[in-house]
Amino acid sequence: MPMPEWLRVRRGKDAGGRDAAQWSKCAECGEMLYRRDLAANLYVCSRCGHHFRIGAYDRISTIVDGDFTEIGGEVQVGDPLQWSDRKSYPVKLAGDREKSGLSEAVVCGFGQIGGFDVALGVMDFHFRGGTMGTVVGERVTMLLEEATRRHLPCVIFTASGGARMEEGMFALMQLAKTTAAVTRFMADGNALITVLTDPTTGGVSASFAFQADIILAEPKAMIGFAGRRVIEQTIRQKLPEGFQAAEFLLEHGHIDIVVERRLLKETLVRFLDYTAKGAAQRARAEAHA
Amino acid sequence: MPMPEWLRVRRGKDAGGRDAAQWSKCAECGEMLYRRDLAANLYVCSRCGHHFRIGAYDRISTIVDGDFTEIGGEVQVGDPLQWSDRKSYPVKLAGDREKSGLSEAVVCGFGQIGGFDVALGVMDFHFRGGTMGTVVGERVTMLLEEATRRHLPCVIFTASGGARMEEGMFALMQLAKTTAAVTRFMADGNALITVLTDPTTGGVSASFAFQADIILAEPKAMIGFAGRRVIEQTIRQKLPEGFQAAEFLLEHGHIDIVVERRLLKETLVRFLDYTAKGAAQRARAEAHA
Amino acid sequence: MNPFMDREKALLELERRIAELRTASADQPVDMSSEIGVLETKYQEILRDVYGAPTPWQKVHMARHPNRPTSLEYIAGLDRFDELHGDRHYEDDQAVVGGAALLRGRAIVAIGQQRGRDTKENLRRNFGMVAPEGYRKVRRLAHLATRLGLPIVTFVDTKGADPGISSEEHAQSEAIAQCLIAFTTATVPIVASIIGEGGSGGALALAIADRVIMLEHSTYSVASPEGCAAILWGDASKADEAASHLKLTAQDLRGFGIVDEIVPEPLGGANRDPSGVVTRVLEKIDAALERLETLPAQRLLAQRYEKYRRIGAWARETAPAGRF
Amino acid sequence: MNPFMDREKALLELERRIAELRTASADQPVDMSSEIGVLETKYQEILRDVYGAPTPWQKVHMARHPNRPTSLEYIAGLDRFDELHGDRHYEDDQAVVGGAALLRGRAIVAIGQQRGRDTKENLRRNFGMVAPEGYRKVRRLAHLATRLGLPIVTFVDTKGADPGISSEEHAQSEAIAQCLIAFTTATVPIVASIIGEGGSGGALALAIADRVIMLEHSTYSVASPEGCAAILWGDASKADEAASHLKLTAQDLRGFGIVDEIVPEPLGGANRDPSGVVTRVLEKIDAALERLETLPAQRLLAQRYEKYRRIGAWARETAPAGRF
Ligand SMILES: [Zn+2]
Ligand SMILES: [Zn+2]
Repeated sequence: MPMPEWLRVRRGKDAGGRDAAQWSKCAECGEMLYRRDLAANLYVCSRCGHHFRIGAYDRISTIVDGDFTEIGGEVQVGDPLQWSDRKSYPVKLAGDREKSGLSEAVVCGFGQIGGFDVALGVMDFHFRGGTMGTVVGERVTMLLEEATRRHLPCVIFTASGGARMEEGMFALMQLAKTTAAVTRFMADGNALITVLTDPTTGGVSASFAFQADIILAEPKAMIGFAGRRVIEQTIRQKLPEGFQAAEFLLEHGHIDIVVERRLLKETLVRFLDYTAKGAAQRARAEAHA
Repeated sequence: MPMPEWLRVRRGKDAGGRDAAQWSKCAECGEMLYRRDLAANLYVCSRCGHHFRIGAYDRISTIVDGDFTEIGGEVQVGDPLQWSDRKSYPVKLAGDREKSGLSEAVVCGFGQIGGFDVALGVMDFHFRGGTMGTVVGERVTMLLEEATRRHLPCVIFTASGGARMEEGMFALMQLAKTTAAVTRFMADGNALITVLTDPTTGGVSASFAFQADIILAEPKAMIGFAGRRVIEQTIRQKLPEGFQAAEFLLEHGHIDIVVERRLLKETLVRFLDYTAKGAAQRARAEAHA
Repeated sequence: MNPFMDREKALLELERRIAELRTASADQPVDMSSEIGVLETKYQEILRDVYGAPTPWQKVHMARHPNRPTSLEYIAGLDRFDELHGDRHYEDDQAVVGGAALLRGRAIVAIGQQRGRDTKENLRRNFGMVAPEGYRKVRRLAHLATRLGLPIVTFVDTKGADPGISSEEHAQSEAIAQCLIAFTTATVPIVASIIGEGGSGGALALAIADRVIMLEHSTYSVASPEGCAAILWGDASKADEAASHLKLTAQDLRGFGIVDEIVPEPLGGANRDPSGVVTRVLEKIDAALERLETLPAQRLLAQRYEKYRRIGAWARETAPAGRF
Repeated sequence: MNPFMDREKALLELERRIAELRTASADQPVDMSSEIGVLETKYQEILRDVYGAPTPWQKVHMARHPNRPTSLEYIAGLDRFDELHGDRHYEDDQAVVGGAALLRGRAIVAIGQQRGRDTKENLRRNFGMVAPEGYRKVRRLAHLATRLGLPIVTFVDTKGADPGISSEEHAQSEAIAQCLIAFTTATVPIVASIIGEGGSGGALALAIADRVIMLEHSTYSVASPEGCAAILWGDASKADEAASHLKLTAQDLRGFGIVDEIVPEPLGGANRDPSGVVTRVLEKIDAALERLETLPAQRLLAQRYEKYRRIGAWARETAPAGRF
């Protein structure tokens, strides 16, 4: 598909901060993939099907029909704890901004998917490991509040290492804030669909990721509350292969479907269709009241 | 406590249909117990604490403060399937009526417990094994509907072998009917408390028994969906001791508390007190609206 | 056990011979139409003889017939189906299948109990006996349907809820009881179809509905005939006797007002024309939804309440008024 | 590990000697008041020296002190408590204790995370780390409280949610996420008290509240100091450094507006006067409920929404209006 103008403007570099002319090695099968081909294949290994992590704007371009109107871009992070360890927090942020071309770990806005107007939030692991601080919390909340005003369904792609340490309790409180926004959004009869991508853990998995009406996940995405290392330290043994993979969660009944990336847009379109038809059906019935 | 007049009138014989002058053998420890003493001890073995099954009117007399106004007594069973196997269904019913002194497997009505007005339903295993047919379903529904009208909490003692075979699908449909009554009762903000006594299985356990706000059980009461024999036939092995006992359910998180019979009334009074206070607290808050 | 087995074999043998003759007559100029006619007449005779007026116990076996269309065949007849998995807590119980779907352009949630169509699938599907995790999946989907405004369409086909150890440990009673609440309070139309065996509370958990459709030779009962016989007479082998007592046929239940509508099956049962039966059932569901979809939620709930409120209320209805 | 250990031993030794002298002076006519006075002065000096201005890392150890009052001590201070058990599905998680209660005549639901007070209890209570079953018990009790009109009073004391295998298998994320929803939407007043350690989402699951009370030397943080150090620097032993970065003290959090109120502790920590501390906390809870109980449900919910909506919204608040 042709790269829309907004994406061309947004994307100086690809999600990993690398030039598109480079080669990438598949972490799963070791195949060397030309990044232009990889991008054309939605960042899925053409040999083994491994799903690479994908940048927020790349993701948006594979999902929305055309235009995408970003909101919350002006929300910029503070440094509430005046955090500084090896580097100061502002320096860390500046580095990630430079490397990823993103202003923060989530991009939120409005667009169409298969002709359906939606609110869309996309997290990006390349910015501070997709951790949720005040900006992520604020942008997601703004997205849900505006979606509530507009009576639109909301789709959120998660990718997160959890809450952001450098914002301390302000980060933890974003779980409460986004939960509040989710409850108002849902109480108003709107549908929330989340797509869990690799990895989705900690504060994000323990809030909006698992508060949705319908929960999709990408193949082999690592999804859980505690990180693998923490669990292994706790139980003092190695975890089995596939533990916390999307397929494991499906088998244990936690999520609705595992969807390959190439089928993701059409799957979302079908669910948006059910949602729209359901709302219309209800409205027709209530019209007889 | 002195036997109230309504109970004296109601109770020709004791729950097992036996004369009170007889001796009873404890099924648990083998002790021979004089039935008058046993009754005075709320039908609990004075030696080992085994809780005997107790008749509906005896139960009511141990729970209500004084008066008890029965409702639904005029609801009499039909024979919708014209059932007849070894005996006809009406003959079976007549036998149980004679033996138990009850008109059906549940007694419903209104009274006070610790000064709190309540709707009270008490099932009795001595009538058709406490099975739920149309009369049980109808009486429980009437009780809940009237409690809804009066805004009263409802306490139901269950004791049931499940749905009554001889009324076929009419019996099964009582699960739907009582569920409907429970949902209206609860939607109106009233509290439902159930006390599961030995045994509570099948259609009763799979409906109002487990739809309550608070679920109490008597010690060692057998509680489950499938009967022990059915499970053993399915899995082709003996079930462990204590499987489906109240204590087993408590450990597995199914019920709130196991309460000895001698503490049951005061426990109910405490919960009715919380319920009454909660309703008053809510009303005070809403008065500021 | 299966009272049809011998004569079903005879029918299969006749079918095979008729087909052989047809093939032969197509290949060569000899006219074999009279021979074929004779066999076909005999075939129809046996068919009527066997299936013309099946006893309740024979119906139980028709309802359990391995080739009788299962929930997945009905689901395959929908315009579109997106399966949704799991109870969000522990497991995705394969004995129940559910998801969002389109039926004649209408968006619905479809849920069906699924027995296996062979031994391997039967093990995976636990013979269609749903565990607490499955009923919790059903309840979750009923809530989803309510949230999204999607009518609920269920397909009932189970001997009963799973009676295993872990089902008791995981509160089977509570799971079913809460399912009953979910269906009673769902603010969307519900249409249930009894497509095979409807056994006890495990079936009812998917069958509280604004309209209940039942196939001509399906059964629906307070307990399986085997279970009933064991409970009453301590002898599961008297199941045939229990079957006739239980009034478990579609005709009985339509008469009682417990089932709203019967969908006819071909002579010999749904397994003789699965796609035709599936189509007819889906048409009935569609027609029911068409009528129900004009009811605002509050009217729908009031009507559902009254429907179940009436069942077995005869004594009360004739009792003197003003008792309280 | 515990930075107080040596000096706590010295304090205990002094306490023992003072007590001995007191006993001795009571038994015989010799006046030992000056010796006692000397020891007591020394004792108070060490106390101030050790605990006068504890560092964040020292506070972490005060919060974890084995004799610090736990949820059950606060619950014992209520007028009455009737424990309610279980998630209605699988288990009664002992790491969380909840039930109906009376506090100063008011009916409430009290819920607390419960660590063990000795090794045996720690095993049974899983060190206060709650599993999904426990969070589902909490959610159930929050729903019960809403149904019955009982304010919710919680006691937070956990390193964090249980990170074990079965907790992941049973959807720990979902359990916490749904707990957050239950507390956000509960139409009754909620007062949370951070009485020990408040670790991450596992603590927040009980701490979305209309009023948050925190003991002077409790801690409350986005992750345990050990966890934070492991996450940031791959080295849990740098926990003391993480502790000072995390701004996890009551004073910090009161300054941020994340905690509403601080309850003072005696010099040396709550473990030096458990019953006094319990009484003061319960008084604060009672006072908070007194103020909250005049709010109708809709105002209460709106106020709770705004409270959390504001946290971290600074950038937005200074952004130009009319963006959409
Ligand atoms: Zn590959
Ligand atoms: Zn005994």
